Amino acid sequence: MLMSIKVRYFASLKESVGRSEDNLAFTGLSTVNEVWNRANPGRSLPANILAAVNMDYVELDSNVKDGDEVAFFPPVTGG
Amino acid sequence: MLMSIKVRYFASLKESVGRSEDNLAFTGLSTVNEVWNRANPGRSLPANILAAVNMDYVELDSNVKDGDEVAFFPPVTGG
Amino acid sequence: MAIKICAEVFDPYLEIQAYQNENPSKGGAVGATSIFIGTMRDFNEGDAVKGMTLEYYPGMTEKQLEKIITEARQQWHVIDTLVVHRVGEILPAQPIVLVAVWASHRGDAFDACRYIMDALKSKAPFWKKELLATEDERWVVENTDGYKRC
Amino acid sequence: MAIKICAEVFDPYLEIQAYQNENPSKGGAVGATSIFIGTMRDFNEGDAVKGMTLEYYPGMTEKQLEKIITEARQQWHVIDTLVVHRVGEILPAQPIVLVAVWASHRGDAFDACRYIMDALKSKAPFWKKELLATEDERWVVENTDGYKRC
Repeated sequence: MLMSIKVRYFASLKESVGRSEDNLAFTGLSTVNEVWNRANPGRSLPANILAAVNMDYVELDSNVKDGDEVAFFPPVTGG
Repeated sequence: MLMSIKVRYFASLKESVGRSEDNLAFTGLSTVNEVWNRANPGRSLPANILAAVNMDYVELDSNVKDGDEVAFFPPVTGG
Repeated sequence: MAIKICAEVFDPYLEIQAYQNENPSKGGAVGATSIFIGTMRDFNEGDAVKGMTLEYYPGMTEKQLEKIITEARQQWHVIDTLVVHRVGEILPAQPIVLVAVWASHRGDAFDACRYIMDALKSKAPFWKKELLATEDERWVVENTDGYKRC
Repeated sequence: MAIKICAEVFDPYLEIQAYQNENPSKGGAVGATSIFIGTMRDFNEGDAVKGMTLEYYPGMTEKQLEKIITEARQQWHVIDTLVVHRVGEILPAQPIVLVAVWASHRGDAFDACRYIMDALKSKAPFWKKELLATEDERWVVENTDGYKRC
């Protein structure tokens, strides 16, 4: 099955990966963690990074499905 | 020793004693409780009434001295 | 630090802004402002209320409020405080009390504001008499813990 | 209930008043309003700070704020809430966040306001980058528990 996944990066993580967004297309089921690895080969996910799928927080081993928006970002510091 | 004591009543207690203030003059040491009894002979101090001497909360067995202002009032309901 | 007893209706937001304008120096140190505004409800204990009279003990009320604020400042890191309390005849929706606490950090601001409000409700000599829709008058007997009962 | 993300400087008191004027019906039921305003300090972690940029995740930020407010309303008796959060370039003393909670009783107002603020600080996707007086930039790494350390 072809998966089309948008990946977004925010704040200090956006600066360290050097981009704000990736659009992945690949076949086969996947998890959030695997999405990171496909988008950032050879670079391990930094500690403390949070992940969201379709704007809800998820664990890194959550599944993703075709059309999902996956986001990675550091701990939030608003307020 | 001559004691001159101002007694004040507030809120529902003021309405039930029918006055806002007494000016007592008597000889001998006294406590807050005795001040009530001198000012209101035959009427016992209602339950839950709070007392203050010179605008600080006190227990009913606290001593009073010449010139003190003694106040009696029900639980406070501000805010 | 300011304590005001108001015999006329007051606007809590104008009071805060006026106080901040008179005390602009604290600007950059303040990270957190916690504000509580108590307003008159048009119901109490299941009855419709159309007015209220607030009595106080001039002198003692201010003295107790100062004491409460001092206690708060001993427990938390507070930059400044403003307390305004209404007395006299009050109508529904009018403000009764304003407590504002300025601090560097939010925990200090929240805790100190709540401490001042709770202590004010149990120690500051104010007394409310309600005028019910039925024209009956009654003294409020005791302040509650501040939560709605189900 | 309203949630606003502001790219320009906002006045928290005008925001509250405008919101109340647009929603006047709640007047007589409200006995307690608890308000928190977070403003930008000119120091952090021992360094002078002269500016800040606030980044957010459009869509997720609003979604998470709605969720937080729903959680608060499930736990306390709340009449209404207003949350305003600044994004973009910010200068010291400017407001960053406003949380206002209207309730019948003070315990509900205080608890819900604090819950929303604490949850916002740990769950709403906003990120601060500080511009120091030295011209260095740095990302704020983590929100603290909100108390001044001695």
